[in-house]
Amino acid sequence: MDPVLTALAAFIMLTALLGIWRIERGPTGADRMLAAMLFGTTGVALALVLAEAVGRGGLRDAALVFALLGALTAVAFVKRAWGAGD
Amino acid sequence: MPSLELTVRALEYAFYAAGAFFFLAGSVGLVRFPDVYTRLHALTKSDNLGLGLVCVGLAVRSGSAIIALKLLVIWLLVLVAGATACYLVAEAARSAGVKPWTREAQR
Amino acid sequence: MSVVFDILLLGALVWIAVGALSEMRLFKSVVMFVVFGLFLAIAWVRLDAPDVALAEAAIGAGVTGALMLDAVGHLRARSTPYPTPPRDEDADA
Amino acid sequence: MMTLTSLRRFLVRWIVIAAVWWIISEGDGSSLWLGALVALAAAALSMSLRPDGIPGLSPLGALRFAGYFLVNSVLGGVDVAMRALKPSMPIDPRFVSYPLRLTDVSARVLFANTLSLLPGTLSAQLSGDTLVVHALDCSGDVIGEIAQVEERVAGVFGIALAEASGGAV
Repeated sequence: MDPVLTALAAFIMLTALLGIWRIERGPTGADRMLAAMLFGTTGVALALVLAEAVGRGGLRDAALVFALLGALTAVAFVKRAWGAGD
Repeated sequence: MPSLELTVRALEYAFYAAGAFFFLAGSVGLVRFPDVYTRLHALTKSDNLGLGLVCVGLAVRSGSAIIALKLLVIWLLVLVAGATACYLVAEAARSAGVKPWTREAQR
Repeated sequence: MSVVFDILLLGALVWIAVGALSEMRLFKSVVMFVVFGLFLAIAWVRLDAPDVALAEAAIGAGVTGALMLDAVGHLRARSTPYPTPPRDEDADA
Repeated sequence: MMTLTSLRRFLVRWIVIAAVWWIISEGDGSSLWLGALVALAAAALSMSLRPDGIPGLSPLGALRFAGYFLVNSVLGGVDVAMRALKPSMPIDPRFVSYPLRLTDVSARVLFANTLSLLPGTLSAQLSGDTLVVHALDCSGDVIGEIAQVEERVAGVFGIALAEASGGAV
């Protein structure tokens, strides 16, 4: 594996972990949802970088699914589970 | 021609570095900004730009037109999904009565 | 370098799993679960198994996460004015 | 009864969706027959969801808009990144009500989504003819900037902007 790509993936992973702090703190459900959206975007980037690093094109399709997932959870959230209490 | 190859390499790495910078800025914004709405600003703009730059870097690396197109399609999908999700969350927060943070209220 | 990435990924997985299981507030727990699904999918990507990663992201994090969010919404709608449980005597009357 | 225009619309959608399939399969020709079938179903579904097309989409306007969008979304990212990273965090956020001049639904959706990606603005609520925008820094001429974006979006669809029903707030 290309060390530069691996370092890039590790760095993106670190920035994503900052989002967990936001899930812990809240204070509203919308704030926690933001962290889930953050993981959607960083997940796409990670999948694309790893696909290039291991030289497997099929992994790029996983990135497509990540992209869809962020929107899907956001819709489920606003349709059903919204409550400012948590 | 090794010098040309080196230039392309440097260009690719520059895109990665810029993309990583914007991912970091988005996460810092998510942690530092004071309310849902401002955090949404950081998330939608900064992270989408970071992903775009990483995609450009990867497209330069792959050197194939069809893969570059595919990366473009993925980026556009993330843009549309991100902007829509951002609108939905902002609207939900507004109608649930989440108060926006203002500078005056802090003084 | 890839060892660093793997350790980060494994640490995050365990941390999020513990967080999701030990959290009392349901909504926060579900968000943790969705995030866990995303990281697990990344782990499958790292293990060079793109099809498992696809399934995990779509079914594990996506559909299951949406269903759980839905369930949280239903629970909240029901729990606000909590109905008194019917007693045995009432069943005969 | 399928009219000639809706048949044409259907064919255009089929071709566009099949082209996206071809790109996603990374130019692999062997699965194209399956892609064509799926694209056919997707085009039929899209026709049943949205039978009327997009009014007067102009390719030149769309291309010009793409360039404008690319430059400004980079500026938007830089702007918000600087605000997030500066220790003093120079933000002064506020909600702004903007009376929409666009009337077409697709144009409004494009406008609202574009605003969320441009510097300093975020669409928060679309109710009736008013778009509530969250501005990250309201010291400048926010309304003027939003109006400029709206004109750009109108250019994509080749439509003239109607007069706003009320003054900007």
